[in-house]
Amino acid sequence: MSVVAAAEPSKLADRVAIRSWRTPILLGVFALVAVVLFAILGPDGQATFRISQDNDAWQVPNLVLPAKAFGIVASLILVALAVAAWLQSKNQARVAKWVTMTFAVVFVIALMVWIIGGTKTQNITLVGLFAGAMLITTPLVFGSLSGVLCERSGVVNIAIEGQLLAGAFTAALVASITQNAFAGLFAAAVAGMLVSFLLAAFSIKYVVNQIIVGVVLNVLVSGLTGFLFEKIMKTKVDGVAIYNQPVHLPDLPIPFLSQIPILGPMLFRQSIIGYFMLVLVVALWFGLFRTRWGLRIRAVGEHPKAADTVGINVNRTRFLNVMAGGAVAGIGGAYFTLVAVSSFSKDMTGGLGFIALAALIFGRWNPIGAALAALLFGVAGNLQSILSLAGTPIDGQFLAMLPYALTILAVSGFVGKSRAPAASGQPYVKG
Amino acid sequence: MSETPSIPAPTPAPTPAPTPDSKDVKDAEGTRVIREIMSGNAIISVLAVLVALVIGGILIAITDPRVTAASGYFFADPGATFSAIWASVSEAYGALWRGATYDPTARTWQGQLGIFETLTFATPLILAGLAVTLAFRAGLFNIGAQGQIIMGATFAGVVGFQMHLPPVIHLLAVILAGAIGGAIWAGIAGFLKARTGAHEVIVTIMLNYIAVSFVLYLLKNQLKAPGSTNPISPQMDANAMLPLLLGPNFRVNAGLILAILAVIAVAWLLNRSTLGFEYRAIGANPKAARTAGMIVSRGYITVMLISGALAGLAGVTQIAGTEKSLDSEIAGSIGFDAITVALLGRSKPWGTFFAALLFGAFKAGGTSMAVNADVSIDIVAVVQSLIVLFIAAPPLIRSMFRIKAVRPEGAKA
Amino acid sequence: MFSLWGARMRFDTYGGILKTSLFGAFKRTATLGTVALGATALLLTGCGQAPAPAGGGSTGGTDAAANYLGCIVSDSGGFDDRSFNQSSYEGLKKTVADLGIKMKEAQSTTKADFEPNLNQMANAGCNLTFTVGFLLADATKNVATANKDLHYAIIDDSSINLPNVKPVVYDTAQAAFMAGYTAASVSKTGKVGTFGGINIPTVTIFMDGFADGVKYYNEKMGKSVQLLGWNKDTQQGVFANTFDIIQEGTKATNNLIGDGADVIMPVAGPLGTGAGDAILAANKDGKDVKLVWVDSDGVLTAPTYKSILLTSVIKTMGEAVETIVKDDMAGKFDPTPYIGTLKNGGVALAPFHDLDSSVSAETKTQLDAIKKGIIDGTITVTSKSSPK
Amino acid sequence: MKLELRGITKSFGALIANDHIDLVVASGEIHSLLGENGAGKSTLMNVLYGLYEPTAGEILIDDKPVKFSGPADAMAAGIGMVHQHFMLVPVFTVAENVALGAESTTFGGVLNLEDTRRKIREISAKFGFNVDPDALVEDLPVGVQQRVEIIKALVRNAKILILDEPTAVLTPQETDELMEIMAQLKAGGTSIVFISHKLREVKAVSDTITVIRRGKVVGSADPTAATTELASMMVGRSVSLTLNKADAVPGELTFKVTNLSVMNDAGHRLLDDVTFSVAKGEILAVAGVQGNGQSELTEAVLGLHKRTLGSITLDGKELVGKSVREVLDSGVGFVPEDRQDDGLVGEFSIAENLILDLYTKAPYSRRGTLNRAVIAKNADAKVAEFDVRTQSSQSAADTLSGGNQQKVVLARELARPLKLFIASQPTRGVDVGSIEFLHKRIVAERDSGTPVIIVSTELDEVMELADRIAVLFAGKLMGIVPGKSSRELLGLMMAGLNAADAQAQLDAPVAPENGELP
Repeated sequence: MSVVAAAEPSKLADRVAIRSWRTPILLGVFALVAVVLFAILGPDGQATFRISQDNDAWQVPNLVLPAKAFGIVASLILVALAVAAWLQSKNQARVAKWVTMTFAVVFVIALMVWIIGGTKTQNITLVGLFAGAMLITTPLVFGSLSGVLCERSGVVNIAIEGQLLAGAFTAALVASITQNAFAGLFAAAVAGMLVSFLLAAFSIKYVVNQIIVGVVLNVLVSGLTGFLFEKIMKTKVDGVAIYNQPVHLPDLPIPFLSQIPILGPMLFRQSIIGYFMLVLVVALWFGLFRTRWGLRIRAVGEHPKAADTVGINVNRTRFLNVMAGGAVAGIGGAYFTLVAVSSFSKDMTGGLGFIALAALIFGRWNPIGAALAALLFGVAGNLQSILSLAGTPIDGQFLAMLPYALTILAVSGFVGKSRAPAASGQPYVKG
Repeated sequence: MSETPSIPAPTPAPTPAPTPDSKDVKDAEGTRVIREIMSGNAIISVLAVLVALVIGGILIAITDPRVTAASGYFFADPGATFSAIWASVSEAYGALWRGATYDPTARTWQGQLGIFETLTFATPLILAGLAVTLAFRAGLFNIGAQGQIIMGATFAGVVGFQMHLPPVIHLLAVILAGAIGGAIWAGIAGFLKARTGAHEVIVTIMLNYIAVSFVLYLLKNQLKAPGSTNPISPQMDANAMLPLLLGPNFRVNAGLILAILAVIAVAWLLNRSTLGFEYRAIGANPKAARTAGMIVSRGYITVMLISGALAGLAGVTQIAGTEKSLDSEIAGSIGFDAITVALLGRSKPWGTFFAALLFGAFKAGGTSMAVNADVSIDIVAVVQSLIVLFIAAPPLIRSMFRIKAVRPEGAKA
Repeated sequence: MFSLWGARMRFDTYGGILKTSLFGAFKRTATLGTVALGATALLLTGCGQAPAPAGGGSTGGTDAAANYLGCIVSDSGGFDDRSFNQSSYEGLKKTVADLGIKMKEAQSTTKADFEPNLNQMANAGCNLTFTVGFLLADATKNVATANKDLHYAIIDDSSINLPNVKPVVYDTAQAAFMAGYTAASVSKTGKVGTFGGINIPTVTIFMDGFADGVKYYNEKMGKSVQLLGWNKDTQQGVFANTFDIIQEGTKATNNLIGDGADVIMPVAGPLGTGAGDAILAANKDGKDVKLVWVDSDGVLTAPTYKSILLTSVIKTMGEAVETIVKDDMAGKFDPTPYIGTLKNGGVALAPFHDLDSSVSAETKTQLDAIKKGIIDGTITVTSKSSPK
Repeated sequence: MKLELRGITKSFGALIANDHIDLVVASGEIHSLLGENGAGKSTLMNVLYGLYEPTAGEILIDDKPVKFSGPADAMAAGIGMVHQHFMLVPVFTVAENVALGAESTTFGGVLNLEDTRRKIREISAKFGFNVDPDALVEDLPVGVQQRVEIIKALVRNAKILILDEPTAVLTPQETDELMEIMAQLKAGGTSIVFISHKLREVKAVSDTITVIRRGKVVGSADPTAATTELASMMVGRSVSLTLNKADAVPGELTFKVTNLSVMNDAGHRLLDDVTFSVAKGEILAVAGVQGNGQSELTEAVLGLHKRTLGSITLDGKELVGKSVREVLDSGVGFVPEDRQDDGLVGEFSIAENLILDLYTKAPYSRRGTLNRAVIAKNADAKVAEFDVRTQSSQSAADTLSGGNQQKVVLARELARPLKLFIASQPTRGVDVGSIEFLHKRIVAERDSGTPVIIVSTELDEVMELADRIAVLFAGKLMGIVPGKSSRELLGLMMAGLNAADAQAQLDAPVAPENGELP
């Protein structure tokens, strides 16, 4: 037998260069846009990025860029990168990752400079942009982490919106009744788990399609919280809605760290929920990719039958993960009423649950990726407000569309490939 | 494990059969869903509605101050609690029923005939429900009826209030424009699904939001009524309106006829036509459909176009039937209700029709309930979503009723 | 809970546990609700403030009043918007308590609800129905045309010309002018801010007036206080694009504070509370930012923020509502539009309450002069959105 | 370790998959479970592995009754299983897959993969597996994946190893290697349950053979028993293992494939420069281990692959670049390899499935409208002609057995006048009775003058049907040999030798292992 070369099929097959021109064309188009907008039509003024706030301990000087000059330089770099991509496509059939990444970063910066150079005041505050974004980012992160937990174990969670809303409502109600913010926080986690319980029960036990259950649960929670809001929360005593006056979780700035420009106000002047978020992102990442717990969850989400054959109870794993996801999203919901604002209002989550879903996909089902995507969406959302403050000629509605449009591009594969856990959305029925 | 998991593999995994269609062929999850949705029976549906109403009734009762007051002295006079519960629930559901059908207490004879309000509400629900149903049968979840209604209404509106055409022609142009508007919006999702494998659920959800922003932008600029600063369009031309069926006293309009025609058309399409055969095959087993020579990607695109056109027609019945002018809330919650309508109708055209009638009745009755029994209309959303949950899980309903049958004594003790 | 699942849940026994847990869950919710409501009921009776329909027996009730039905339909903001829906609603409730009439109410969630809600009111035989907001104009017109024997009053719209509809509008810019002046006078940073819910006339009229007030202060005092968030000339500014999602108000306010504004007027209904929260938080961090409330006197409707409430731009809707009801009951319904102005007291600047000391005597004197000037026309306040 | 099954019964509703099965596996023996597809072998092993709970009966290990409520219990009891479809997570590394479910951890559940890697290396060294613990499973060839499965079992200290149809995906040479491994394991004291329906393998490797038919043990046999005897035990009646077919009368070469290559998106050649032609009235069988380009070949003909180079002509007309519909319309009948995935719409009725690629044609439809009466009539006729066992032609296709489903597909594809007939795995998972029927229909189609291509991984089927045999390896054509070529020759070609080299090696004096197999 030794004569026979035990050749393996995949190694024998020659690789043929299949050139995809999509990336070079895409980059080329954007480079062209850059040349026209940033260089030729670039505004003459300067773009000022304010980094420190006036009462910060360390004052970092403002970053001032001459808009047009910067636009010219940036568009030249972009053109060069597009050419590089074209050459790479021609020679190696694949555009190196650093090219597209650099392109994206340079384009975004140049776009910002161009937009800000074109505004009336020609300056924005970076700390305001990022710190303000946390208001949206925090619940988004919790929502998307809930999604990570569920989808990594194979259950699609469209009900994030409902979990956030249930958390926000319950936190407000319980914190008002008990006059204890932590009781509200705990109750919010429980409320999120209740929604999760329905999701799990119907999709795992009764094998109802997960997307249907999720969609319907959102309607259910919206109706239920709306109804109870009308019936309970509006009850007023001496003009005060006593069931909608939640005690707040205090901000706990960390000494020194909170003074770091931009990062300080963003990350280290938060309530306990904010710190919990930071811990959770890292812990979930570590848990998923470095521990037994995570290995098993990922196995269940990728190939439930394989997990079953090595003695992992697939449906129990899913059940527990969905429940945990509910608790996480519930806490994210509590952020609305215990930190962000002082009372519950109907449908106050306003579709953030769906953006969280988008962040999850954008972040490629990875806790850290999802958190960064949530930050991106949070910043995009705040940018609209910041830019209208700076007097931008760009209509706010277009900025409002940004996260949604980005998400469509992401799921269409224009912004990197994302691969969902293979068994996500598929019920596991033994046998 | 050595690499950081956040960095995806540099090359897409070599899959054995990578063909243009392999992406859309991959998720045949629609298959099982369609089967499970369609395989229930009428009894389950009736019981689901019943159980949902009971749970709704419990919510109404426990949040009624009269009930809570009476329950305070429950042990002294339990009868008071029960009569309070009865009063509370019967008042609410009584108002619901009267509002949806016939209300002898209403002041005018027009007002008494709530049934026509039911039909008015049902009209866009039928069309949007059909949109969801049709896509569903081809294996696609069209969660985007909301956005498609908005775009349909926008297109219809542009023709309806910015163009001035002779009677009949104008209305036909409005209807056509609405269908096109919806079709374009849904077509985007269909196209991306077919070409890139982008999941239509995510895309249509995102398109819903984009549609709202887009329309708000137009309403602040190009489509704003002259002389007004409100984000609301001018009124439609009289020629562009769907005629009222029963005169000016009732809002029920020719949109209902349009909707019924659409039901017949979709029923024919799905059950009798080769195109429908193709859609059903794609929905049930895209790989087999592809092997049998059907072009799955084209199927996805065309079915979304038709589905979007139906949703666009729902937008037409809104703007040219009841609302007259365009604003960003033109779709109300029709697009989302349409999903539950389609599920309740078991993704069959006539099922969708009757489900839409039921939801129209809930809507008409819900208003009456809110006004006359002071029960928030939100309870309707609760009841509707419970109905769908129960219908989607027949074993739950079955086991619930078995429990009751098996242990009546236990319940007493 | 987790350990409980872990210990008990096996695939085969799973269904049973699930079932009991599911219904257990329902039961739990039910008890929770009952407990909460028990508490509610207790508190209610304890304070002697029973809900509206029960108020029929209060003072001044006559047979005529007991048969008179006053109704109100909100726009999609709902009656808890801490803004014009709420003011009108509370006005009607107060009228109910004062006159002993009956009342029905309906909240709309979308535009499609307007006409059905109004139809239900007509069915119920409402003698007078208040419709709140310009969005209800079409619906009000339709229903009023179909029910010529019933009376309607529409708030914040003057487009309807029917014998049974009374438009009620406010030239809010006049009072907002005074607020703008006050804000400019107390600003230490030289920047004041405003933002709106949605770019619509009932919102921007406040912002226009505020802008004029700031400008007037600068001209008069030779200062250059800047207004952030609104450009009267281009009619562009900061908008949250919602009246519902409160945290958008917090966000916008944070951004205004970040840009240095220290007096902020949110014109966004419920989002005002978001603004208040942001200011409270910022002041905790050592800032000194003040809030200008709109529609109602914030010290009364949002007492949480009284420590930062400089003043409020008031539309006295409650009084208008009561007057219209009284007139109607007396058979004196009059469809000519009511325009609330500083002159007739329909709009006003609220007292400074807790922050009275932060407004200088000079400013107070000036404000009196401004009020007179606006009333007699020597000072003009212009807004594209002013009622004509 | 000794394993005993006593009176094991497993029923799914009305269907009894296992009926009072008794089985004893002695310590250190290779015990083969022989049976047709669907005889209940896999169900039995799933019961043994704790995946199913038996309806009745008990399992004894070393004479002590045990009860498994899940695979974890079975593994703890020393039972390991290599499934027919590998139970490996494709995006995991070898180490992660091996660790899964039996993870070594440090403090707080943190994975200690180094420990797993060490164990893998140890076992690899012992059996000469040559498995890289850090390779991604999805990048590994199936043979290596199988070894990963065996490592998985060994890491868990399996004393009884169940191998479920392990040779289905292997070349004859890889099969030999597997048998060596089995012998080594046996020598180390591991008992092995070997499940197969391939008589030769069973005979070659077993100590004991138990034959199962329709869920019941029908007897045991000695490995020395005659092949025909085992076959008739397995099938339940005497079967003729050879098909009586006349010699082919090849006509004109109407179907030509020239320099055909198929690429995937990453640029790998899945089919590499293949050239051959088929004449009217002959059957060309394409042999090869699964995954060597056969699927790509048939799919390329049908027009399912975008990245296709070269030429495919039928009656002189080019097929490359045509749509599936156009290819079908030009007279190609196509039976896909996976009938449930590609051949049928399960929830459609038999009648609808019978027009799945004909629905646009008269008389089934006219101007876009289906003619239901004609469709129903056609269905009844086809059901009768092909002896489809069903209550009604309006029943859903997924209510049919595998054999009857395949009859529906064949009935549909043979309904038209054909210029080319392609059938992939025409009898996979089909009962013996239906196999004979299906084979006869295929030969009949050949005899009517149609060029026929059969793709099969079952060497028996290939040798039975083929007039000529083409062997694919790694996407390349290893050669075309006459239908009566020897098993050994085909085996060598399937392992990657071209026809000439393979023949040369066979003619060489030393050919040790091959000679042992009958």
